[in-house]
Amino acid sequence: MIRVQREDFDTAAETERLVGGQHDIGAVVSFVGLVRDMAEGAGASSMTLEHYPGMTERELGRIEAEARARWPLSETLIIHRFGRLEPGDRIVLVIATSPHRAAAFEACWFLIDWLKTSAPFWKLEEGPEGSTWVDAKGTDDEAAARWQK
Amino acid sequence: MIRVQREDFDTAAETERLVGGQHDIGAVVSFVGLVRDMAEGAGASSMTLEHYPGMTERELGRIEAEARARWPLSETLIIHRFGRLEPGDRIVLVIATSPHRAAAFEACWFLIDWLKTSAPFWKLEEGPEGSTWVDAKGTDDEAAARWQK
Amino acid sequence: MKLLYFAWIRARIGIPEEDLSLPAGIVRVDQLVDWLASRGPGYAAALAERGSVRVAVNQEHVGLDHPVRDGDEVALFPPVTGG
Amino acid sequence: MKLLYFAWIRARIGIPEEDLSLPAGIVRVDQLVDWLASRGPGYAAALAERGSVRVAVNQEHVGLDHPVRDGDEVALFPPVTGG
Repeated sequence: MIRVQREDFDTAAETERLVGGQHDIGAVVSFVGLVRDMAEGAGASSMTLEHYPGMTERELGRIEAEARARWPLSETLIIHRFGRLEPGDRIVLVIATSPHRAAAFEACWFLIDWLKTSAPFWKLEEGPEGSTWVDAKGTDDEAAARWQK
Repeated sequence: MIRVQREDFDTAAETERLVGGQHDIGAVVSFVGLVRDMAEGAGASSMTLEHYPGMTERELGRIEAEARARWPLSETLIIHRFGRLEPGDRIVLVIATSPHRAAAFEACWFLIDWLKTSAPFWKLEEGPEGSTWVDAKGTDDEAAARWQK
Repeated sequence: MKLLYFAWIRARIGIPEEDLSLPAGIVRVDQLVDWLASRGPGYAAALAERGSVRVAVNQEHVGLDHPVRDGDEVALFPPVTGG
Repeated sequence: MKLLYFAWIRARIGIPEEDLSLPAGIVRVDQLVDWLASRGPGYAAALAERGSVRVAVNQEHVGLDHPVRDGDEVALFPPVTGG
Protein backbone atom coordinates (compact mmCIF):
# COMPACT_ATOMS: atom_id res chain seq x y z
CA MET A 1 0.00 0.00 0.00
CA ILE A 2 1.21 3.45 -0.96
CA ARG A 3 0.35 6.85 0.44
CA VAL A 4 1.81 10.26 -0.38
CA GLN A 5 0.52 12.91 1.96
CA ARG A 6 1.20 16.23 3.61
CA GLU A 7 -0.07 15.06 7.03
CA ASP A 8 1.89 13.18 9.66
CA PHE A 9 1.26 9.45 10.08
CA ASP A 10 0.62 7.24 13.10
CA THR A 11 3.03 4.32 12.91
CA ALA A 12 1.18 2.30 15.54
CA ALA A 13 -2.21 2.68 13.86
CA GLU A 14 -0.74 1.84 10.44
CA THR A 15 0.98 -1.23 11.85
CA GLU A 16 -2.20 -2.40 13.56
CA ARG A 17 -4.09 -1.98 10.28
CA LEU A 18 -1.51 -4.18 8.48
CA VAL A 19 -1.11 -6.83 11.13
CA GLY A 20 -4.30 -6.89 13.18
CA GLY A 21 -6.10 -10.22 13.25
CA GLN A 22 -3.55 -12.00 11.07
CA HIS A 23 -1.87 -14.96 12.70
CA ASP A 24 0.60 -15.98 10.01
CA ILE A 25 2.83 -12.92 10.42
CA GLY A 26 5.90 -13.59 12.53
CA ALA A 27 7.94 -10.49 11.78
CA VAL A 28 7.14 -6.81 11.40
CA VAL A 29 10.05 -4.61 10.35
CA SER A 30 9.51 -0.90 10.08
CA PHE A 31 11.64 2.04 9.10
CA VAL A 32 10.84 5.62 10.03
CA GLY A 33 12.91 8.42 8.51
CA LEU A 34 13.10 11.65 10.48
CA VAL A 35 14.25 15.16 9.59
CA ARG A 36 17.70 15.60 11.08
CA ASP A 37 18.90 18.98 12.20
CA MET A 38 21.56 19.53 9.56
CA ALA A 39 22.54 22.98 10.81
CA GLU A 40 24.39 21.23 13.66
CA GLY A 41 23.81 23.68 16.44
CA ALA A 42 23.60 26.74 14.21
CA GLY A 43 19.82 26.84 14.69
CA ALA A 44 17.12 24.43 13.62
CA SER A 45 16.79 23.87 9.87
CA SER A 46 13.34 23.31 8.41
CA MET A 47 12.87 21.81 5.00
CA THR A 48 10.28 21.65 2.28
CA LEU A 49 9.80 18.39 0.43
CA GLU A 50 8.66 18.85 -3.15
CA HIS A 51 7.44 15.93 -5.22
CA TYR A 52 6.01 15.02 -8.62
CA PRO A 53 2.38 14.10 -8.01
CA GLY A 54 1.38 11.09 -10.04
CA MET A 55 4.89 9.88 -10.78
CA THR A 56 5.62 9.58 -7.05
CA GLU A 57 2.75 7.15 -6.54
CA ARG A 58 3.76 5.27 -9.68
CA GLU A 59 7.37 4.86 -8.58
CA LEU A 60 6.45 3.83 -5.04
CA GLY A 61 3.97 1.32 -6.42
CA ARG A 62 6.62 -0.03 -8.77
CA ILE A 63 9.20 -0.62 -6.04
CA GLU A 64 6.57 -2.10 -3.74
CA ALA A 65 5.61 -4.57 -6.48
CA GLU A 66 9.29 -5.39 -6.97
CA ALA A 67 9.73 -6.12 -3.25
CA ARG A 68 6.66 -8.33 -3.20
CA ALA A 69 7.99 -10.26 -6.20
CA ARG A 70 11.38 -10.79 -4.56
CA TRP A 71 10.40 -11.78 -1.01
CA PRO A 72 7.60 -13.79 0.59
CA LEU A 73 5.82 -10.87 2.24
CA SER A 74 2.48 -10.68 3.98
CA GLU A 75 1.98 -6.91 3.77
CA THR A 76 3.91 -3.82 2.74
CA LEU A 77 3.25 -0.16 3.35
CA ILE A 78 5.01 3.00 2.23
CA ILE A 79 3.88 6.42 3.44
CA HIS A 80 5.89 9.42 2.28
CA ARG A 81 5.17 12.98 3.30
CA PHE A 82 5.71 16.19 1.35
CA GLY A 83 5.50 19.86 2.26
CA ARG A 84 7.18 21.72 5.08
CA LEU A 85 8.87 19.70 7.81
CA GLU A 86 10.80 20.60 10.95
CA PRO A 87 13.73 18.78 12.56
CA GLY A 88 12.45 15.69 14.36
CA ASP A 89 9.42 15.39 12.06
CA ARG A 90 8.65 12.04 10.45
CA ILE A 91 9.27 11.97 6.67
CA VAL A 92 8.71 8.41 5.60
CA LEU A 93 7.37 5.11 6.93
CA VAL A 94 8.14 1.73 5.41
CA ILE A 95 6.71 -1.47 6.88
CA ALA A 96 7.26 -5.01 5.66
CA THR A 97 5.65 -8.01 7.33
CA SER A 98 6.34 -11.66 6.68
CA PRO A 99 6.17 -15.05 8.32
CA HIS A 100 9.99 -14.83 8.57
CA ARG A 101 12.22 -12.05 9.76
CA ALA A 102 14.91 -12.18 7.06
CA ALA A 103 12.36 -11.44 4.33
CA ALA A 104 10.85 -8.59 6.35
CA PHE A 105 14.26 -7.02 7.06
CA GLU A 106 15.48 -7.34 3.49
CA ALA A 107 12.29 -6.02 1.93
CA CYS A 108 12.02 -3.04 4.28
CA TRP A 109 15.64 -2.10 3.69
CA PHE A 110 15.31 -2.58 -0.07
CA LEU A 111 12.20 -0.37 -0.15
CA ILE A 112 13.81 2.58 1.60
CA ASP A 113 17.06 2.24 -0.38
CA TRP A 114 15.23 2.16 -3.71
CA LEU A 115 12.77 4.83 -2.76
CA LYS A 116 15.66 7.19 -2.03
CA THR A 117 17.08 6.93 -5.52
CA SER A 118 13.90 6.50 -7.52
CA ALA A 119 10.91 8.31 -5.98
CA PRO A 120 10.70 11.90 -7.29
CA PHE A 121 11.20 13.97 -4.13
CA TRP A 122 13.48 16.96 -3.60
CA LYS A 123 14.43 18.71 -0.39
CA LEU A 124 14.80 22.46 0.01
CA GLU A 125 16.58 23.11 3.28
CA GLU A 126 16.34 26.38 5.16
CA GLY A 127 19.66 26.86 6.87
CA PRO A 128 21.01 29.85 8.77
CA GLU A 129 22.41 31.21 5.49
CA GLY A 130 19.37 30.78 3.30
CA SER A 131 17.68 27.99 1.38
CA THR A 132 19.58 25.30 -0.45
CA TRP A 133 18.49 22.25 -2.42
CA VAL A 134 19.85 19.08 -0.90
CA ASP A 135 22.17 17.20 -3.24
CA ALA A 136 21.53 13.54 -3.96
CA LYS A 137 24.08 11.37 -2.18
CA GLY A 138 26.45 8.97 -3.87
CA THR A 139 26.09 6.72 -0.83
CA ASP A 140 22.38 6.42 -1.62
CA ASP A 141 23.17 5.26 -5.16
CA GLU A 142 25.57 2.69 -3.75
CA ALA A 143 22.98 1.51 -1.23
CA ALA A 144 20.42 1.03 -4.00
CA ALA A 145 22.93 -0.68 -6.28
CA ARG A 146 23.44 -3.44 -3.69
CA TRP A 147 19.95 -4.65 -4.55
CA GLN A 148 20.54 -4.92 -8.30
CA LYS A 149 20.17 -8.47 -9.44
CA MET B 1 17.78 -0.34 27.26
CA ILE B 2 16.56 -3.80 28.25
CA ARG B 3 13.23 -4.94 29.61
CA VAL B 4 11.98 -8.47 30.30
CA GLN B 5 8.33 -8.49 31.21
CA ARG B 6 5.10 -10.43 31.23
CA GLU B 7 3.01 -7.47 30.02
CA ASP B 8 2.48 -6.39 26.43
CA PHE B 9 4.38 -3.33 25.19
CA ASP B 10 3.32 -0.24 23.28
CA THR B 11 5.69 0.14 20.33
CA ALA B 12 4.61 3.71 19.61
CA ALA B 13 5.11 4.89 23.19
CA GLU B 14 8.48 3.14 23.42
CA THR B 15 9.61 4.69 20.14
CA GLU B 16 8.49 8.14 21.24
CA ARG B 17 10.43 7.72 24.48
CA LEU B 18 13.60 6.85 22.52
CA VAL B 19 13.28 9.44 19.80
CA GLY B 20 11.22 12.30 21.21
CA GLY B 21 12.95 15.67 21.22
CA GLN B 22 16.16 14.38 19.63
CA HIS B 23 17.04 15.97 16.31
CA ASP B 24 20.13 14.03 15.32
CA ILE B 25 18.27 10.76 14.67
CA GLY B 26 17.56 10.16 10.99
CA ALA B 27 16.56 6.51 11.08
CA VAL B 28 14.43 4.40 13.39
CA VAL B 29 14.36 0.68 12.57
CA SER B 30 12.16 -1.56 14.64
CA PHE B 31 11.43 -5.26 14.70
CA VAL B 32 8.36 -6.77 16.31
CA GLY B 33 8.13 -10.54 16.62
CA LEU B 34 4.64 -12.02 16.83
CA VAL B 35 3.33 -15.43 17.83
CA ARG B 36 2.49 -17.28 14.63
CA ASP B 37 -0.26 -19.81 14.53
CA MET B 38 1.86 -22.93 14.05
CA ALA B 39 -1.08 -25.30 14.11
CA GLU B 40 -1.89 -24.15 10.57
CA GLY B 41 -5.61 -24.33 10.64
CA ALA B 42 -5.80 -27.12 13.19
CA GLY B 43 -6.88 -24.63 15.87
CA ALA B 44 -5.03 -21.77 17.48
CA SER B 45 -1.86 -22.71 19.34
CA SER B 46 -0.95 -20.79 22.47
CA MET B 47 2.51 -20.89 23.91
CA THR B 48 4.27 -20.27 27.17
CA LEU B 49 7.63 -18.54 27.13
CA GLU B 50 9.90 -19.61 29.96
CA HIS B 51 13.10 -17.73 30.73
CA TYR B 52 16.04 -17.61 33.13
CA PRO B 53 15.55 -14.48 35.23
CA GLY B 54 18.81 -12.68 35.77
CA MET B 55 20.70 -14.36 32.95
CA THR B 56 18.15 -13.10 30.43
CA GLU B 57 18.79 -9.48 31.35
CA ARG B 58 22.54 -10.13 31.38
CA GLU B 59 22.54 -11.67 27.90
CA LEU B 60 20.31 -8.98 26.42
CA GLY B 61 22.53 -6.31 27.96
CA ARG B 62 25.60 -8.02 26.56
CA ILE B 63 24.30 -8.14 22.97
CA GLU B 64 23.03 -4.57 23.25
CA ALA B 65 26.50 -3.42 24.33
CA GLU B 66 27.99 -5.38 21.43
CA ALA B 67 25.66 -3.64 18.94
CA ARG B 68 26.49 -0.24 20.36
CA ALA B 69 30.20 -1.01 20.03
CA ARG B 70 29.82 -2.11 16.40
CA TRP B 71 27.55 0.61 14.99
CA PRO B 72 27.12 4.37 15.52
CA LEU B 73 23.76 4.19 17.27
CA SER B 74 21.76 6.85 19.03
CA GLU B 75 19.52 4.56 21.06
CA THR B 76 18.68 0.89 21.36
CA LEU B 77 15.84 -0.90 23.07
CA ILE B 78 15.02 -4.57 23.58
CA ILE B 79 11.78 -5.65 25.25
CA HIS B 80 11.14 -9.38 25.51
CA ARG B 81 8.01 -10.87 27.01
CA PHE B 82 7.61 -14.14 28.89
CA GLY B 83 4.60 -16.11 30.10
CA ARG B 84 1.56 -17.25 28.19
CA LEU B 85 1.01 -15.83 24.69
CA GLU B 86 -1.64 -16.35 22.05
CA PRO B 87 -1.26 -16.33 18.24
CA GLY B 88 -0.95 -12.74 17.06
CA ASP B 89 0.51 -11.57 20.39
CA ARG B 90 3.70 -9.52 20.42
CA ILE B 91 6.74 -11.40 21.79
CA VAL B 92 9.68 -9.09 21.29
CA LEU B 93 10.47 -5.52 20.30
CA VAL B 94 13.88 -4.37 19.08
CA ILE B 95 14.51 -0.75 18.14
CA ALA B 96 17.73 0.79 16.88
CA THR B 97 18.05 4.47 16.05
CA SER B 98 20.93 6.20 14.35
CA PRO B 99 21.73 9.24 12.29
CA HIS B 100 22.05 6.84 9.34
CA ARG B 101 19.77 4.07 8.16
CA ALA B 102 22.36 1.39 7.38
CA ALA B 103 23.58 1.35 10.99
CA ALA B 104 20.02 1.23 12.31
CA PHE B 105 19.04 -1.67 10.00
CA GLU B 106 22.18 -3.68 10.69
CA ALA B 107 22.05 -3.20 14.45
CA CYS B 108 18.35 -4.07 14.70
CA TRP B 109 18.83 -7.20 12.62
CA PHE B 110 21.94 -8.20 14.56
CA LEU B 111 20.12 -7.77 17.87
CA ILE B 112 17.21 -10.03 16.98
CA ASP B 113 19.47 -12.62 15.34
CA TRP B 114 21.77 -12.82 18.35
CA LEU B 115 18.98 -12.66 20.86
CA LYS B 116 17.43 -15.74 19.26
CA THR B 117 20.51 -17.87 19.80
CA SER B 118 21.78 -16.42 23.05
CA ALA B 119 18.99 -15.12 25.32
CA PRO B 120 17.74 -17.92 27.60
CA PHE B 121 14.12 -18.33 26.51
CA TRP B 122 12.23 -21.51 25.73
CA LYS B 123 8.83 -21.99 24.12
CA LEU B 124 6.27 -24.55 25.18
CA GLU B 125 3.65 -24.77 22.47
CA GLU B 126 0.14 -26.05 23.06
CA GLY B 127 -0.90 -27.76 19.86
CA PRO B 128 -3.98 -29.83 19.10
CA GLU B 129 -2.08 -32.94 20.25
CA GLY B 130 -0.66 -31.61 23.50
CA SER B 131 2.25 -29.48 24.59
CA THR B 132 5.65 -29.61 22.95
CA TRP B 133 8.88 -27.74 23.52
CA VAL B 134 9.89 -25.83 20.39
CA ASP B 135 13.23 -26.97 19.02
CA ALA B 136 15.95 -24.42 18.36
CA LYS B 137 16.34 -23.85 14.63
CA GLY B 138 19.51 -24.39 12.66
CA THR B 139 18.52 -21.43 10.51
CA ASP B 140 18.72 -19.23 13.61
CA ASP B 141 22.26 -20.39 14.28
CA GLU B 142 23.17 -19.60 10.68
CA ALA B 143 21.55 -16.17 10.93
CA ALA B 144 23.56 -15.38 14.06
CA ALA B 145 26.78 -16.73 12.55
CA ARG B 146 26.58 -14.16 9.76
CA TRP B 147 27.44 -11.51 12.36
CA GLN B 148 30.59 -13.25 13.65
CA LYS B 149 33.56 -11.08 13.03
CA MET C 1 3.93 18.38 -25.13
CA LYS C 2 3.56 19.08 -21.45
CA LEU C 3 6.80 20.01 -19.70
CA LEU C 4 7.23 19.89 -15.92
CA TYR C 5 10.16 21.28 -13.94
CA PHE C 6 11.10 20.47 -10.36
CA ALA C 7 13.41 21.68 -7.59
CA TRP C 8 16.30 23.93 -8.69
CA ILE C 9 15.54 23.31 -12.35
CA ARG C 10 12.08 24.78 -11.78
CA ALA C 11 13.54 27.61 -9.70
CA ARG C 12 16.01 28.60 -12.46
CA ILE C 13 13.52 28.29 -15.33
CA GLY C 14 11.04 30.24 -13.25
CA ILE C 15 7.87 28.27 -14.02
CA PRO C 16 6.68 24.85 -12.83
CA GLU C 17 5.23 23.73 -16.16
CA GLU C 18 4.37 24.73 -19.69
CA ASP C 19 2.82 23.40 -22.88
CA LEU C 20 5.02 23.42 -25.93
CA SER C 21 4.87 22.15 -29.48
CA LEU C 22 7.92 20.11 -30.34
CA PRO C 23 9.94 21.63 -33.21
CA ALA C 24 10.48 19.34 -36.16
CA GLY C 25 13.51 17.08 -35.83
CA ILE C 26 13.39 16.74 -32.06
CA VAL C 27 12.71 13.08 -31.42
CA ARG C 28 14.90 12.19 -28.43
CA VAL C 29 15.36 13.39 -24.86
CA ASP C 30 18.87 14.76 -25.42
CA GLN C 31 17.68 16.82 -28.39
CA LEU C 32 14.81 18.17 -26.33
CA VAL C 33 17.13 19.20 -23.50
CA ASP C 34 19.53 20.92 -25.94
CA TRP C 35 16.65 22.79 -27.56
CA LEU C 36 15.19 23.87 -24.20
CA ALA C 37 18.61 25.13 -23.05
CA SER C 38 18.64 27.45 -26.08
CA ARG C 39 15.33 29.09 -25.16
CA GLY C 40 16.75 31.72 -22.81
CA PRO C 41 19.17 32.40 -19.94
CA GLY C 42 16.91 30.78 -17.28
CA TYR C 43 16.70 27.59 -19.30
CA ALA C 44 20.42 27.70 -20.04
CA ALA C 45 21.24 28.09 -16.33
CA ALA C 46 18.79 25.37 -15.32
CA LEU C 47 20.22 22.87 -17.80
CA ALA C 48 23.89 23.86 -17.75
CA GLU C 49 24.96 21.01 -15.45
CA ARG C 50 23.76 18.45 -17.94
CA GLY C 51 25.03 15.61 -15.76
CA SER C 52 22.60 16.67 -13.01
CA VAL C 53 19.50 16.74 -15.21
CA ARG C 54 17.20 13.75 -14.89
CA VAL C 55 14.27 13.14 -17.22
CA ALA C 56 10.97 11.32 -16.91
CA VAL C 57 8.74 10.69 -19.93
CA ASN C 58 5.14 9.93 -19.05
CA GLN C 59 6.15 9.57 -15.39
CA GLU C 60 8.90 7.03 -15.96
CA HIS C 61 12.61 7.59 -15.52
CA VAL C 62 14.31 7.48 -18.93
CA GLY C 63 17.75 7.90 -20.42
CA LEU C 64 18.95 10.62 -22.81
CA ASP C 65 18.29 8.42 -25.85
CA HIS C 66 14.62 7.88 -25.01
CA PRO C 67 12.20 9.00 -27.76
CA VAL C 68 9.89 11.99 -27.18
CA ARG C 69 6.65 12.72 -29.00
CA ASP C 70 4.32 15.70 -29.00
CA GLY C 71 1.70 14.18 -26.70
CA ASP C 72 4.22 13.22 -23.98
CA GLU C 73 4.44 14.53 -20.44
CA VAL C 74 8.14 15.24 -19.96
CA ALA C 75 9.61 16.20 -16.60
CA LEU C 76 13.09 17.60 -15.94
CA PHE C 77 14.52 17.50 -12.46
CA PRO C 78 17.72 17.05 -10.43
CA PRO C 79 18.64 13.67 -8.95
CA VAL C 80 15.94 12.72 -6.44
CA THR C 81 16.48 13.02 -2.68
CA GLY C 82 13.50 11.48 -0.95
CA GLY C 83 13.31 9.36 2.15
CA MET D 1 26.28 -25.27 44.35
CA LYS D 2 22.97 -23.99 43.08
CA LEU D 3 21.59 -25.93 40.12
CA LEU D 4 18.83 -24.59 37.86
CA TYR D 5 16.95 -26.55 35.21
CA PHE D 6 14.86 -25.14 32.37
CA ALA D 7 12.36 -26.26 29.73
CA TRP D 8 12.27 -30.01 29.02
CA ILE D 9 15.35 -30.62 31.16
CA ARG D 10 13.43 -29.20 34.13
CA ALA D 11 10.33 -31.18 33.13
CA ARG D 12 12.25 -34.47 33.03
CA ILE D 13 14.23 -33.89 36.23
CA GLY D 14 11.01 -32.80 37.87
CA ILE D 15 12.28 -29.82 39.88
CA PRO D 16 13.29 -26.31 38.79
CA GLU D 17 16.30 -25.99 41.09
CA GLU D 18 18.24 -27.56 43.93
CA ASP D 19 21.25 -27.00 46.13
CA LEU D 20 23.96 -29.63 46.00
CA SER D 21 27.42 -30.13 47.36
CA LEU D 22 29.87 -31.03 44.63
CA PRO D 23 31.46 -34.46 45.14
CA ALA D 24 35.24 -34.45 45.26
CA GLY D 25 36.90 -34.69 41.86
CA ILE D 26 34.20 -32.88 39.91
CA VAL D 27 35.86 -29.74 38.61
CA ARG D 28 34.50 -29.33 35.07
CA VAL D 29 31.08 -28.96 33.43
CA ASP D 30 31.24 -32.30 31.60
CA GLN D 31 32.06 -34.14 34.84
CA LEU D 32 29.14 -32.39 36.57
CA VAL D 33 26.73 -33.40 33.80
CA ASP D 34 27.93 -37.04 33.90
CA TRP D 35 27.53 -37.15 37.66
CA LEU D 36 24.03 -35.60 37.55
CA ALA D 37 22.94 -38.10 34.89
CA SER D 38 23.83 -40.90 37.34
CA ARG D 39 21.57 -39.56 40.07
CA GLY D 40 18.37 -41.26 38.89
CA PRO D 41 16.13 -42.07 35.92
CA GLY D 42 14.72 -38.51 35.66
CA TYR D 43 18.22 -37.04 35.51
CA ALA D 44 19.34 -39.72 33.08
CA ALA D 45 16.39 -39.00 30.76
CA ALA D 46 16.90 -35.23 31.00
CA LEU D 47 20.59 -35.46 30.13
CA ALA D 48 20.55 -38.39 27.70
CA GLU D 49 20.71 -36.24 24.59
CA ARG D 50 24.02 -34.79 25.67
CA GLY D 51 24.31 -32.76 22.44
CA SER D 52 21.14 -30.88 23.37
CA VAL D 53 22.26 -29.85 26.84
CA ARG D 54 23.51 -26.28 27.21
CA VAL D 55 25.19 -25.01 30.35
CA ALA D 56 25.53 -21.61 31.96
CA VAL D 57 27.85 -21.01 34.91
CA ASN D 58 27.07 -17.92 36.93
CA GLN D 59 24.65 -16.82 34.20
CA GLU D 60 27.12 -17.07 31.31
CA HIS D 61 27.05 -19.58 28.47
CA VAL D 62 30.01 -21.94 28.83
CA GLY D 63 31.48 -24.98 27.13
CA LEU D 64 31.83 -28.50 28.53
CA ASP D 65 35.40 -27.84 29.62
CA HIS D 66 34.50 -24.86 31.81
CA PRO D 67 35.49 -25.21 35.48
CA VAL D 68 32.82 -25.55 38.19
CA ARG D 69 33.22 -24.71 41.86
CA ASP D 70 31.00 -25.27 44.85
CA GLY D 71 29.73 -21.69 45.09
CA ASP D 72 28.66 -21.52 41.43
CA GLU D 73 25.17 -21.10 40.05
CA VAL D 74 24.97 -23.69 37.27
CA ALA D 75 22.03 -23.89 34.85
CA LEU D 76 21.23 -26.73 32.46
CA PHE D 77 18.86 -26.13 29.58
CA PRO D 78 18.10 -27.03 25.94
CA PRO D 79 19.23 -24.73 23.09
CA VAL D 80 17.44 -21.39 23.52
CA THR D 81 14.47 -20.40 21.37
CA GLY D 82 13.58 -16.80 22.13
CA GLY D 83 12.49 -14.00 19.86
